[in-house]
Amino acid sequence: MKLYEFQSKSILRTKNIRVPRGKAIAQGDDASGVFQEIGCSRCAVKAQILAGGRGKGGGIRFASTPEEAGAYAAAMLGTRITTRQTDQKGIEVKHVLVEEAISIKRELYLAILVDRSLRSPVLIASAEGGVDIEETAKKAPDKIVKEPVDICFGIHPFQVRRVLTKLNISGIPSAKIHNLLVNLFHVFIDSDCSLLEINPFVITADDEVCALDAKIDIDDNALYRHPEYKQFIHDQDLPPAEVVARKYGLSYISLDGNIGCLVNGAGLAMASMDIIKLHGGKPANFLDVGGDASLEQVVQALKIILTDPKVKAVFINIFGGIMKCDTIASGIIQTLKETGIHIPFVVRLEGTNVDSARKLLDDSGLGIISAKDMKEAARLVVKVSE
Amino acid sequence: MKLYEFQSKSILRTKNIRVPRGKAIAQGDDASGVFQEIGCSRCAVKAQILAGGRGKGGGIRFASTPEEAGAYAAAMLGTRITTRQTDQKGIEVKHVLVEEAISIKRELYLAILVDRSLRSPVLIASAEGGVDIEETAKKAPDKIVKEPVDICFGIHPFQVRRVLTKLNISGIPSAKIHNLLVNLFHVFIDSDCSLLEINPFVITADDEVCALDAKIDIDDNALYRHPEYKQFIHDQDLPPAEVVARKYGLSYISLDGNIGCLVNGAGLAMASMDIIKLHGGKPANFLDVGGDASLEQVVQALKIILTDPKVKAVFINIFGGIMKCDTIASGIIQTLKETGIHIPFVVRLEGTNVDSARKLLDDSGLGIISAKDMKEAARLVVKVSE
Amino acid sequence: MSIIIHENTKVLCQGITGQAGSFHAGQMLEYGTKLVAGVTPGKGGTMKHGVPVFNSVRDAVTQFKINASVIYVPAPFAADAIMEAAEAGIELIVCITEGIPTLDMVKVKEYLFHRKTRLIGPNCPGIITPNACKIGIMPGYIHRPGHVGIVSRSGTLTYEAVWQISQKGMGQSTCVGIGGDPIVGTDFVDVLRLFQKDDETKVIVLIGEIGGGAEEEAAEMIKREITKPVIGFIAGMTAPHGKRMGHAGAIIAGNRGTAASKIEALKNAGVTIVDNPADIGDTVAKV
Amino acid sequence: MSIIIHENTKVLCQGITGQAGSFHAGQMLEYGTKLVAGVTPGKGGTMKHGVPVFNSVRDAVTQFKINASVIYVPAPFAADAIMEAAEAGIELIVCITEGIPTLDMVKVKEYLFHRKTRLIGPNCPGIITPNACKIGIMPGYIHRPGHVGIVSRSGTLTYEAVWQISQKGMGQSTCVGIGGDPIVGTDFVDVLRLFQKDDETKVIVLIGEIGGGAEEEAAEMIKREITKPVIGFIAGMTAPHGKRMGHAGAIIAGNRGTAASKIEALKNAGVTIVDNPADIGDTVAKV
Repeated sequence: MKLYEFQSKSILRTKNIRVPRGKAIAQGDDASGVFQEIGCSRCAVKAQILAGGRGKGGGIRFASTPEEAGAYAAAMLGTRITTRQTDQKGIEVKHVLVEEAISIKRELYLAILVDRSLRSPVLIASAEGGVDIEETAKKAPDKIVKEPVDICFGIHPFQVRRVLTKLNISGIPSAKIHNLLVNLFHVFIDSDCSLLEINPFVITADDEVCALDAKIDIDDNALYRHPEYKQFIHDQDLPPAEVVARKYGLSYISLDGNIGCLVNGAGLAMASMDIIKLHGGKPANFLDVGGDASLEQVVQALKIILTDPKVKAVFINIFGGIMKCDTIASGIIQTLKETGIHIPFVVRLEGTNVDSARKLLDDSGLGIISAKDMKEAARLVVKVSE
Repeated sequence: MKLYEFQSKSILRTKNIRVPRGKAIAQGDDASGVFQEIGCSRCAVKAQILAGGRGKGGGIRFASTPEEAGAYAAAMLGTRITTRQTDQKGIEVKHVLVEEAISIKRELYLAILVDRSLRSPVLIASAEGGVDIEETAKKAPDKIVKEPVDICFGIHPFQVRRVLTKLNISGIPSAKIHNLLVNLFHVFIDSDCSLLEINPFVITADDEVCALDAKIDIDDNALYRHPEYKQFIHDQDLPPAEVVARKYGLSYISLDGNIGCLVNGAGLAMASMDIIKLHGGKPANFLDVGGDASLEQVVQALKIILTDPKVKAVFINIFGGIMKCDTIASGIIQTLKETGIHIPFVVRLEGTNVDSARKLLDDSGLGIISAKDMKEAARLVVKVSE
Repeated sequence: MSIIIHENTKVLCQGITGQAGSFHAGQMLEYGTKLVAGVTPGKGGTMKHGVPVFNSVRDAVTQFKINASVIYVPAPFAADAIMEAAEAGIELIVCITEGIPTLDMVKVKEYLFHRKTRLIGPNCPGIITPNACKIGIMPGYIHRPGHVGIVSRSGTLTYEAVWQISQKGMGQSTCVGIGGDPIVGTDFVDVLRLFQKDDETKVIVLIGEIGGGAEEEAAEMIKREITKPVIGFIAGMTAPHGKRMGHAGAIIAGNRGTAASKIEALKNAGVTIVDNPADIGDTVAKV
Repeated sequence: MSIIIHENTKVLCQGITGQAGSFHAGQMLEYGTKLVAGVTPGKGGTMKHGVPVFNSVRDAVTQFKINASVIYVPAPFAADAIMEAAEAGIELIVCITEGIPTLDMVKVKEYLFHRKTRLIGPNCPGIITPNACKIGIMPGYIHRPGHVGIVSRSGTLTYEAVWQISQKGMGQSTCVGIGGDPIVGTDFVDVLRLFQKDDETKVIVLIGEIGGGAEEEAAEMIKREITKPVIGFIAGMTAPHGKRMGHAGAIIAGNRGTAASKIEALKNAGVTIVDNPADIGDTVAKV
């Protein structure tokens, strides 16, 4: 789960990591009041969207008066911002963060995430913070510091010294950065982050260290042990279909094509999309019902697919292990009966309880097309979708 | 540093471990007021001394009225309690803990300490709590559960299940004990305990779990990172000589004999006491000036020894490594000149800067006896002490 | 011969009384797996499918010689179950459970680091040596004994490959589903090395997918060490970009992680790449 | 021959610019130890005793081949210094620092567990192979090359033993001060095993003290593995009982920890026990 900047910063605050004083507001809230509350001469007004690059998209403005703050916030809220990380429609701004503007001496980059190869959290830092960090990583990889973080003992002081040396930081801020790194790792572990990125993280004019921006992803698999993030889940700005999918534990991503896909297992789901494309079709979605879907999950998954007006045919590709094929068959039959929707269904079943499943489909009289293998299924579904 | 029960319990409270409601009072405080404040029908009045076995020594009484609580507290404060763990003089009671009396369903024993052999913290638990735990350990060792605790990840749930099974605990209290064990380990680590003992730890009549007594030792070497325990250090009820010794980083223990000992290194200090006894003498103290004593430390160490009226002769046994022999020599000369005390000094020096040290002593004209080796030194000092 | 498991492998099932555990314990027994005991805390002393259930792994290993444990316990308890099995000295742990938090797996890997236990999974279908031992959730009937070693990050896609191979009249030496999570106990490289040494395995099929760098690492290792023919398929060639892990993710990934980079690396290592997932069986048949 | 260190051991000194570090670095150089570099964070680029100082161990090892590091940094920073040296791949670490918190050492042991680094100490005098290499704080002049291997938990008491042996005209193969803390990197058993294998070592002297069970463990191992004569001394026969670690301490200690239990265990293992600490040299001479 990706968190908004203001949510990420609220987590940082709980671990004594300094962030600019500020407050997030929504439509109808008083931005100029927040400006006055903060009580400084200049504020940043920042659109809260779950995509990078908003600065260039007009999503960050600086206000010197309460009125200005109010005007900028009003102009942002409810509009859509397009950046290089969004699609062309952009993302609607539902929250705006109003916070003190900080006098910056240096901008740096800091992140912690799990490195799959090292099987360990890793700290990434660079003396060159800001939007062009990926460029830096490509052109001058030696300017990027990577330190694996000991899952048992955290960041060792000798590692912190190494990072500070490479970032060329000494004097007053170094002890503060030391503490910051230790605290960041605590946030990472305690909040089950999959990503914690501070970009930029700044040394202020008065030698304080401050997280000017913050991006946290929480490991979805760990949400069960974080009831404190329930509110954040509620704030997620997901398309309605994905909200339903999430509710029923389905992995669903909407795409541009016209063939609805329901597959068990992410690998087979991707392979199913690949084979549809190889046969000249276009998938309307990625949908993995998971390893052990219940009848209800299958029905809900099919309903999500059928709700998409682009869908002209449905491709069901199941190779059952834990998943029982007869559950899929029952789900198909129940959904078609309930919704009364009649578009072509091409079904390919194999694995646990496949015989009873095939019988169910054949006996249903719903005209469901059974394919004997994946290639045939792909060929058939592309044909009926045209 | 051993903590009093009330201090230990205050630490447990910070980690959400339940202890009886109560308050420690000193001479002049109002025990009956505390009884009323707690607001229950029966209170325990417990003498706070750093020695076990106080129950049998009259150090725990139960009061049913504020007046009774006041009377018991008044009777304890300022008196000396003798137990099997104290010497005959006993220990003066300077604090009394007044706390709610708890209805007990079961008494258990729990402790965490570092097991040298395993090089790991270890959890010890027994279904038979109370004063006779050491007897249980000897007679029925299978009733004692030992689980090494992972320094990285704490007590694993599978270990907790194992402990609960062995203690024959199930139902409501088991989840609570699970939390308790996790929290106890956090106390142990976060407070740098060398011992954390809860005896008894009880399951109450209403299936709560509660630490009825608590004994914490803090690793002295780790006190530097616990400014929060400064108050506890101040409360330590040490003999004046030990207070001075601690202040100057000396390891000093007063004994019954008449030969004052100043040695560098704990091993050599013990060996020096052994050899004095082998030659028929009796050491007045154990004193290790440490590996790298300064002139001031040496002078203070000698003053502590000379302050002891039993001391009839002083045995100085130094084999210098980091410790420089000339520092010892200068310390002896300075102390003798400052105090003007003239009892026989038998000095045996070897190691770093030994030649200049011997010259200093010889030139001092203070009649200091130099011995060529440890055996001669022991023989001489026993002789002059008689 | 086969790798990792064989017909005398004695198996324990952790979570045997749960819904999935119970179902698949039954399936494994039916397949002929020597499943000798189960564990469910609090259910010790009962029986399931004629197999005794214990409260803890340690209780089970004191009663039975056990070589492997298969784990079906729910995600919040799975890391603990793995560590419990490792602590009890079990040499092979197959963790089927999906949805284990990544940091739990970081801890598990650290815990296993200086132990001799091999972990397969989590979030994997398990491991099977056809007609000898099945530890996991794969449908048994699709497998045939033979000479193709299969290693895969995917679950159902592996069944697909197995099925195609069996349909062509060939069979498998051992099939290992290493699991699709960011952190897994046994990776491609480990399994490839075992297949290389295994006389029974004549051809190796590697099934990867987009994300991470496991396939690229495998490619480097294949180039250096593997002399047997390897056939590869990478799922996700047409997939949209997955969720971006900020700049940091891009920095860590470098040039790895896409289907193109994986296919290039594998081709470069001499692996025969299958483009159409329906052609895996055909391609193996042609070797 | 000798154990652990020899005349070509290249040594790094962590904390070389501190008071103790600087003094003993000078002493080691004077003794002939091949001290090639020092480390003090923030002092990189300077020189001490003609030896270059680096900001970090990693910086030092990229410039010099280093076999061992001796640590003189203050207690609050010592555990980190040990781990820094281990991370840089140094094979032998000798930690002189006393007063390191016990839990820091528990962490250090865990950190070193799956690394090939050997730690000696902390709170120890170090290790010396006379006339070849001295790593530590022992006064060099008391040692003579010879055939007595000494291993000891004590500092100054070791010098005493060395001195007595040298005064008798004998010498030492290697002397190892394992340190007096509850948790040490290398214990009696490790060193005894090395002495047993070392041709140069003909007699072993073991110096223990009350507390803990290291001497009892050594006794068990001597009985099984050591064929060379061992002379033992245990300090603290007349010492009053130390601080009681509650009931738990007694439960963990069991019947171990007293001078009597240690002496009995060692005698039982065939060790010649010296009663008077002044008689160590005489007893060795009689073997």
